[in-house]
Amino acid sequence: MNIHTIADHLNSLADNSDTGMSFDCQPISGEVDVLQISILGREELPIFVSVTEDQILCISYLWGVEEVKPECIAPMHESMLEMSIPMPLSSFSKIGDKYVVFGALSISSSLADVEHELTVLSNNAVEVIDDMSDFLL
Amino acid sequence: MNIHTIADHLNSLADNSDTGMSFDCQPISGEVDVLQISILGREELPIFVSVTEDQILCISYLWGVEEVKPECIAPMHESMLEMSIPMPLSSFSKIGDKYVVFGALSISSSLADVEHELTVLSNNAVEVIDDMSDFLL
Amino acid sequence: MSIFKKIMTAVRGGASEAGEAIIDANATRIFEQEIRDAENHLTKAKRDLTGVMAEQMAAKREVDRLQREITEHEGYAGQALEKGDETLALAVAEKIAALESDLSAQQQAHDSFAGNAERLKELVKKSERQVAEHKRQLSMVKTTESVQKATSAITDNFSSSNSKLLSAKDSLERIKAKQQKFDDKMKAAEVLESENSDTSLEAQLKAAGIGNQDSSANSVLDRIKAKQKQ
Amino acid sequence: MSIFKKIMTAVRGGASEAGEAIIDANATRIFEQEIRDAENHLTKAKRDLTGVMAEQMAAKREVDRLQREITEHEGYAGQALEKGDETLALAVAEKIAALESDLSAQQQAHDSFAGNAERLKELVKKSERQVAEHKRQLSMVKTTESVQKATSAITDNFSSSNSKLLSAKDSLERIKAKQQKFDDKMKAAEVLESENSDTSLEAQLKAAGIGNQDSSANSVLDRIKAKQKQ
Repeated sequence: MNIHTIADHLNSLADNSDTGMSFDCQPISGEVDVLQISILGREELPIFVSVTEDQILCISYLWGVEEVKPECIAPMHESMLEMSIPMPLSSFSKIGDKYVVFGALSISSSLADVEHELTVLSNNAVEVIDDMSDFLL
Repeated sequence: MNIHTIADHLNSLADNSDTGMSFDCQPISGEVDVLQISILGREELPIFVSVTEDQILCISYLWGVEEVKPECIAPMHESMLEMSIPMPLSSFSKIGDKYVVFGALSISSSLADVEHELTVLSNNAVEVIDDMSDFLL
Repeated sequence: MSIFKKIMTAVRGGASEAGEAIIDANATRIFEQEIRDAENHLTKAKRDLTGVMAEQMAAKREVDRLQREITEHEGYAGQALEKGDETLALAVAEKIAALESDLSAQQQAHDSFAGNAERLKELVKKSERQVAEHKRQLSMVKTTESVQKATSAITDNFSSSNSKLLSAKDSLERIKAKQQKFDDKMKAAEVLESENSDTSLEAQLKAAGIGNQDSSANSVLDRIKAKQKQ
Repeated sequence: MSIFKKIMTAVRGGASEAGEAIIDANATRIFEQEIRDAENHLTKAKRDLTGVMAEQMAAKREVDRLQREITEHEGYAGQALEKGDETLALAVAEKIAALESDLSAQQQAHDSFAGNAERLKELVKKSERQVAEHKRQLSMVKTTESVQKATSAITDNFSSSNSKLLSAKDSLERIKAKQQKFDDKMKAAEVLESENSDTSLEAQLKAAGIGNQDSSANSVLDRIKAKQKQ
């Protein structure tokens, strides 16, 4: 499994995805291969996929530290930790000064698993932004 | 997949586990079935497994809020969120007043996947306690 | 309130309210019924889409056939005019006019089916997204409830077993001590093993008749005699 | 410093030090070599264990055989004594003494193999735990490095594309607006569809000769005549 297999699969889905979502994949070059995945109608919240030796990492960036009301950082962190189990297939994390939701799949996952993960991750991201927006400036 | 299948498998492993760990399973009765899994030599840090309609949840309790130095709560939360991606197969969460590391597997996972998850989760838990003990009283 | 916010509120309640449902059992049943309804709706939309696409293809075939027939009859009318047979030409023209009216109707039907198919495709995709979204939300509710019930069972089991709750640091210390003890035991076993190998060698020497013979033929015979006297 | 602490320190460094390795490439190679060594060690320990267990079983068979033979010869010695043939009895007793010496050596060898097998089993398990633990740690290092490099690639790509970074709230607002627009479009298409159905009916009526006939035979004939004059 590498990002090109994933891109080929998602691009070939067209109307045949089981999740009703249309994907558009764009590789980003750099020291590691990253795939930028846009979902039709949600282009503002792309998902970035990278593949390591043992896992497929799918990351959706939520917001930067600077978008959070300073007095809300502590309750937000606590809510993120509390929602970590209920939120399916994804967890919260902080990368540098950005908050993200991410999902990690085994390298041996099927393409259907990857598609399912991306769909749920995107839904999680949209819902998290909607429901945690009280913490944001 | 239910907790009894998991218990039967782990108990039958004896010396034949690929991970060198010996498991002892004990069901806990309640409104939902929970399996308490002890690992030989690590009985103080059992893993609790429960099965929902779509996932297998494996939880290891780390410590209670009352064990954390009050001034360390904020940096601890931040470290947990930061370590969430690097930590393989597990994430941090907070259940009530307890911090945990947990892993969620698809209900269609193999017994070998479950065994691998439990091993990595246990190693994660031991390492987290060791390396985050500066935050603790 | 959204499901996510309800769950945030519920988990914040903590272990003390573990028994409390995030959405009551009745609401869960309604939620599950909604998912089944949406799935039925999806199945129906997919069946409708298949039907409409079949009609669209049939209309397309009819349009093609009418166009071919019109072209053909235009040829006949031209030939009749060339022969100066205006009456025949007019009869053919009447046929063409009827075919053209037919064609226009079929073309409109085709366009209507195509538009309908497009709309149904979007509807199918929207329903698929909704079913996936509802399932995700129901999974959140069920997971949260399961974790709360499991926590409650674990807590009850722990209090009834009267075991002393260790701090994380104490647990780690004990685990490390056990690990050390295990490593020491392994090292001791290794030493013992190498000693055993020596003993084994000694035993082999003895078997080869080298060194002390502790079991002489006479003592064996005495033993057998003593047994017989019993 | 433990791998976990190194990673905690590295991720705290943030995007600004994205290029910096958590453990340098050389250290990673050493780490990977350690895993391969541990795996080789494990394979060797497993092979040794198989060998020792085979020897243990062979020794057990030999112990059993010697015990049977001793019992048998004790019987012969008893019979010789009953017949008053002390010389023969002593010869058999010499044989028994030799067998017993053999048995003692084999029993000691067996116990030694058994102890060794037990120790090797523990060693195999310990090595398996170590390999799993090293792999877990290497996975942490590689994942962290991969995330840092991916973040760096995404950031570079973003700055080079000159796109304006939206806030989460703005992104959500736009997504919701697009959703609304899509829903409106679907509703409009539905309305249009039902209108089209009416048009289609009208077209069908026309085809059946009911209502206005907009294509008369004469105009068709005029069109064909005009074509011929070209």
